[in-house]
Amino acid sequence: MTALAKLLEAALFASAVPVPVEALRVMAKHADDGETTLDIALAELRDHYDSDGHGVELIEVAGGWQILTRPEYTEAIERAQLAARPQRLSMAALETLAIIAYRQPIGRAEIEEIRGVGAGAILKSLHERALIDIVARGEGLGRPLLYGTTPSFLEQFALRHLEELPRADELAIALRAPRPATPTSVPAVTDNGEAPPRAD
Amino acid sequence: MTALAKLLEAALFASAVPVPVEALRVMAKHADDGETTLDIALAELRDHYDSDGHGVELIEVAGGWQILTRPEYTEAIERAQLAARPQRLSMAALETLAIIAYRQPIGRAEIEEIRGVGAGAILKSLHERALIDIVARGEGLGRPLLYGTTPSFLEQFALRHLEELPRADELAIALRAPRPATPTSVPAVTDNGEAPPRAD
Amino acid sequence: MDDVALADPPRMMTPSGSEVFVVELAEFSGPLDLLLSLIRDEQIDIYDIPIARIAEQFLGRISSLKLDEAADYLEMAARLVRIKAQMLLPRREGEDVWDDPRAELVRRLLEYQQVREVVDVLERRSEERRGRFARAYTQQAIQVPVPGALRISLPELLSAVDRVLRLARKPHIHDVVPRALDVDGAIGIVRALLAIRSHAQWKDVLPRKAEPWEVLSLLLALLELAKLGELRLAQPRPFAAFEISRDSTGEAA
Repeated sequence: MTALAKLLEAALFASAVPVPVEALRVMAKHADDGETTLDIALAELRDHYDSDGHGVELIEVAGGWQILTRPEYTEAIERAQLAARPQRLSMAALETLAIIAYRQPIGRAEIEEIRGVGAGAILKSLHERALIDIVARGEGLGRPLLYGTTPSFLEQFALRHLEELPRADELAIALRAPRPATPTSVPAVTDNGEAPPRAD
Repeated sequence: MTALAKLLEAALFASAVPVPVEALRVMAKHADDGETTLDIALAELRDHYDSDGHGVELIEVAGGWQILTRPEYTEAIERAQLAARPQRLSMAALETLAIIAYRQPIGRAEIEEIRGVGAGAILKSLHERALIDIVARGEGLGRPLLYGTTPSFLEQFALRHLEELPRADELAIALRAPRPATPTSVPAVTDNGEAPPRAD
Repeated sequence: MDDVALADPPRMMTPSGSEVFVVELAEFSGPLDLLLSLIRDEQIDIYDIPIARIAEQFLGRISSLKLDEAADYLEMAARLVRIKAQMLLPRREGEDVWDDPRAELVRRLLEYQQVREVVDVLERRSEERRGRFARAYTQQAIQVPVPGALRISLPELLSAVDRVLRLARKPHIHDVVPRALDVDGAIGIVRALLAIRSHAQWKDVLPRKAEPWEVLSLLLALLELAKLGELRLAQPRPFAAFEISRDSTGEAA
């Protein structure tokens, strides 16, 4: 590519918004790339992307010029980004989930008070993973969103219902007792191995 | 270019931050582009940018890959006000970052002890710039916040991973008292749900 | 302290005759930095610092600082003076091992020097990176509902609960034991019911729209009473409703 086309590629790549043609013209003037005019360089860049087989293309929009990902790739990209998300929850996310499981419905402020740090991003992530959902709105100022766990949450931990979670004060024992890694044995209800169905 | 290289280019153009190698791997798997493996396609894309004369290049950084503009265009882009270089960090901030990079997870008190000065404002500022994050809480009085570096730190310092920093025993001044030497990669920020501390 | 982005702001300007020192001080990132620079200027062996001299120079340099800016420097100055005094103590006769009062200072200086070496690396890298731009335009993401595979187990969740509980037990944070479980109350209800009926169903003792804590309270009450031998729990088939029966001594199981 010509020097000007390369410069335009870099500039269009780095700009957060479409670059107005006047700005490009100023650049072209500064670059002073011999015979190559702005129009020639833009055409060169566009043809390069089109004919050489690229994942991006040069587009003229209302505000100017812009390099965009070709639309046929967007879904594959999005899927891959999602699929590649970490398969484990961070310690902070697990703690937040634990608080919600035991205190639901619970608002963000209360969660943050317990953990002592902000919970906004974690709540968003847990929500995206369908482990929690907004189950109600609280009383009081701004009617805060209240979170609760979802059926996916139960599924994830192989719980039939929330009551299968051990009591807080049984935890010390539940945690000490050896158990298989897979959550098949249910800690709280040992008497006959079955927990009561939910009341709802 | 091969179909996979085009997809990768599209994905890298669509992201403002390095695309994790896991996400690229998922793409490669789904694309199922015959013989073309991820490594081959990445090499192809890099070579294409290098040999064909482009304004951008492909860089391996922060556990993933990223397309960046070539340094020779930076001045022109800045002059055209299409993008601005981030401000340099102060010496105090760099020292604090260096300590966190090597000792993470580390609390404020320990940082202050090593530098001999208060660190509160610097930690806040580094956190606002997303260079550090709270990765855990320590034991003991008040459960102090423990800091670690973020993927963005790696990106801003052109590091592929923390191990790229010199090992303690490679530094000219070897400490006589042995201490945890190599910067171990802290799996703390494993999830996008990892919360920044309260700012709001 | 200064903002991260402001590289070495000229913090202190005094009209005294010590401008040279003042300007230099603004360039130091802390007392260790100043100390290290003194040692370097004087070409002193870091393992054998002439404390008296260095302390004097250090004090001279910081004399122009405003107190609020100088707290960290003053702390170091006090430390140096203390070490100086310790150095003057006569060593005891026949003492083989001498604890060099400077040892801790030397360790800190070396450690700090390492930090500075890393800073050099970071600065180089950062300059390299600052010379390039990343993609700034972000396209509107389309929402593809793909629940990412998640690998977490119940024990992990329970460990998190445990951590939260320990966290919550700190006096200044309020208690996180599940919302006011009323096991005693539930025991009372069950006992009252079984006093008039020998058999009952789960749903008989539970309010219609029970909250999770009520369900949990009742469950724990039943388990407690079963343990005490006051009732029996049975389930005709998996997932079926519980049957609760009085287990008094006079009755067969």
